[in-house]
Amino acid sequence: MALYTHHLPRWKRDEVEEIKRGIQEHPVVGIVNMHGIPASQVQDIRRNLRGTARVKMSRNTLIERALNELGGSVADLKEHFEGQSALIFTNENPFRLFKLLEQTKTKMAAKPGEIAPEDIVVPKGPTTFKPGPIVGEFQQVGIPAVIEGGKVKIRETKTVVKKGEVINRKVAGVLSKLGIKPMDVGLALQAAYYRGSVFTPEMLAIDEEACAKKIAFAASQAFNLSVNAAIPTRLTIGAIIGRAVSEARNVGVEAGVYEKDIIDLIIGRARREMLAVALAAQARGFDLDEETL
Amino acid sequence: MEYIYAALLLHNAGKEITEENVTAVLKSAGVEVQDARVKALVAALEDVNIEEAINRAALAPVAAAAPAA
Amino acid sequence: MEYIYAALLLHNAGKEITEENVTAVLKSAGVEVQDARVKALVAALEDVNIEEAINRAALAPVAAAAPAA
Amino acid sequence: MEYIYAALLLHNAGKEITEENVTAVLKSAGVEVQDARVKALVAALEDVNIEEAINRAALAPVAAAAPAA
Amino acid sequence: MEYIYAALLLHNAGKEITEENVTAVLKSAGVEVQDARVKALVAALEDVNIEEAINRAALAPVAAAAPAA
Amino acid sequence: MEYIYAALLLHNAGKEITEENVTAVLKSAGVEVQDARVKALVAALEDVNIEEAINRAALAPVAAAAPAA
Amino acid sequence: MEYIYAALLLHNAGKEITEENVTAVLKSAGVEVQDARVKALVAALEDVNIEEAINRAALAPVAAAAPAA
Repeated sequence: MALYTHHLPRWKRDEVEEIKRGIQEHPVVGIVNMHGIPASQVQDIRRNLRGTARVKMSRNTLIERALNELGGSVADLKEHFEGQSALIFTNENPFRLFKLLEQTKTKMAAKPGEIAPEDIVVPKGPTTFKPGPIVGEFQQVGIPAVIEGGKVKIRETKTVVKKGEVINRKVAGVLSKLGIKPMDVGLALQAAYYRGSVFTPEMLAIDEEACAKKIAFAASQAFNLSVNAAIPTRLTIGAIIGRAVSEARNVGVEAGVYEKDIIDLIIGRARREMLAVALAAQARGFDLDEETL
Repeated sequence: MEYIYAALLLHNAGKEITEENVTAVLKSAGVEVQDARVKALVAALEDVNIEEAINRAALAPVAAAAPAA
Repeated sequence: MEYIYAALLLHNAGKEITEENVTAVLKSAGVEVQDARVKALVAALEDVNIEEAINRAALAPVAAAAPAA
Repeated sequence: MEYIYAALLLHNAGKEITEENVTAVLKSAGVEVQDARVKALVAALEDVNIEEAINRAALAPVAAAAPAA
Repeated sequence: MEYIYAALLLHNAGKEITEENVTAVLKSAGVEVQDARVKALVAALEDVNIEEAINRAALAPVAAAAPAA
Repeated sequence: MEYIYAALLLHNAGKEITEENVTAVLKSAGVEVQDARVKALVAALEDVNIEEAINRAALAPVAAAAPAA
Repeated sequence: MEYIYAALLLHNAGKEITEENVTAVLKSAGVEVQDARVKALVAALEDVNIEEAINRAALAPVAAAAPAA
């Protein structure tokens, strides 16, 4: 190992050391795939992450060497290399890092050979194209087009590529002409290392809606407990009173306690009972007089 | 609906719903009793499970019946 | 519910709901009448517009049914 | 409703709902107790399973109308 | 719910809901009163318009207790 | 509701809901703990089947009233 | 649900839901805290309107809001 190290040119040695330092100095180390991200966008992303996370681009071999030299569980990150990797160092919560990176993604035009990240749909409606070869191009990729008012019009909404399928050259060309940008481009977090564990994107993607639901559920549990156990709080005292009043009314009506506050409920109850029996009797041939109903 | 109330009253009092009993209740309330209706009522209620009908009414409404009028 | 049935029977028959009348109806059905309940009933009904209460009841809907779910 | 609240208080406290107990509770709250109402209450509750009755919905006709709107 | 019933009883009787009054009512029902609960109740009721809460309950379909699933 | 949440947290963590434990949890959240409320909470929960009370829907009158509007 | 309760406790106490605070509350309840879960919770709640989620619960009082996994 030591011998091999000697063979590294000075700048590579420095690079490896810098990577190692970055890893050692940050609790969270992410590995991202930079493949296909235009340089201009990389600049934007770096700017967006400034103060939160540092992107360290390097050759995969050097990153691998740094990980190997450090050893231990952080070296497991190697398994998540994909394409042109870069490391990202942060003091942030790894879940928040994931969210941040998702937020830096932008929509880009599709290049031939790329995989559709979701169904790519071309909506129906007028276009700005004048009649010409474009109509044929549309038809070749299955988009029904007609000429209307001197302009090309797409007759119906079409899904031209399904999620997961390859976007071919012709489709990519048409999409770009239509200004449809189906690709999510940005730093895709392949994995993040934090305190001895490697987290995959599936683990890092949090479902906020599910979380909100749990909050709502917990809140209703607390509400229920407070009311059912009659533990008054500012939020629940009204409901507790309501519960007690309802219980008292129920008992009063059920038992026929003739009190002014509930006499109308009792009348209503008797009336409904009468109606139920009246209808049953009617069904068996007893004529009801009009005033009954 | 005096006739039905009379029947319900008897039912609740644990009495049988006979023509005689219904007539007696109605008379006690000063109702001019029509024998034919009493007969029809008693006959109709013979097969009715009054308890069940009442309980259903207590929980769910009969309101639905209203439009029939 | 016997007492309320008796009251509604009287109401439907166009008779006044007095302690005496309620008692007579209940007795005709063989109910062992408790004076206190009759008094309470008549007192509770004193200021009540029965017709209105009945109509409101007719509108009454399913509210209660909800529980099950 | 004082009388019913008194009864439920006794029930919840695991005490029997007797005229004496109800009267004592009402008096402790400064209510001028009417014996007839106490008697009526106790009589009405005699054969009732309070636990069950508490949970049984008593249709509120007022409310009822609303949802329709 | 004893404590709540005691409070409602006082409210209905037109009495103030103070720690002292609530305690007296509970004691009259033979409840072993826990001061802390009385305090908590009275404190919670301070900011509540009881009349309104009661009326809202009247509007609410009473099904309340519905055993959730 | 802090006190309720503290109790729920302890319950879920499989810990007993004692005054000591509730106080510790509340303090850890920076709540200025009122002993009386802790006492009231613990006392109120003593005989309560928390699992059941949590899952039993308690109709909020507010909510209920809403549709009426 | 301990983590959620801890968050709600902090929210109700008017405290910020930070990793540190959540951890402190959980520890006080004797929970063996998993750092990753705390981090996930805090990150998730950054974009959740807790007040709104709570109000949703208040309006849909049926306990069975169903624990979304």
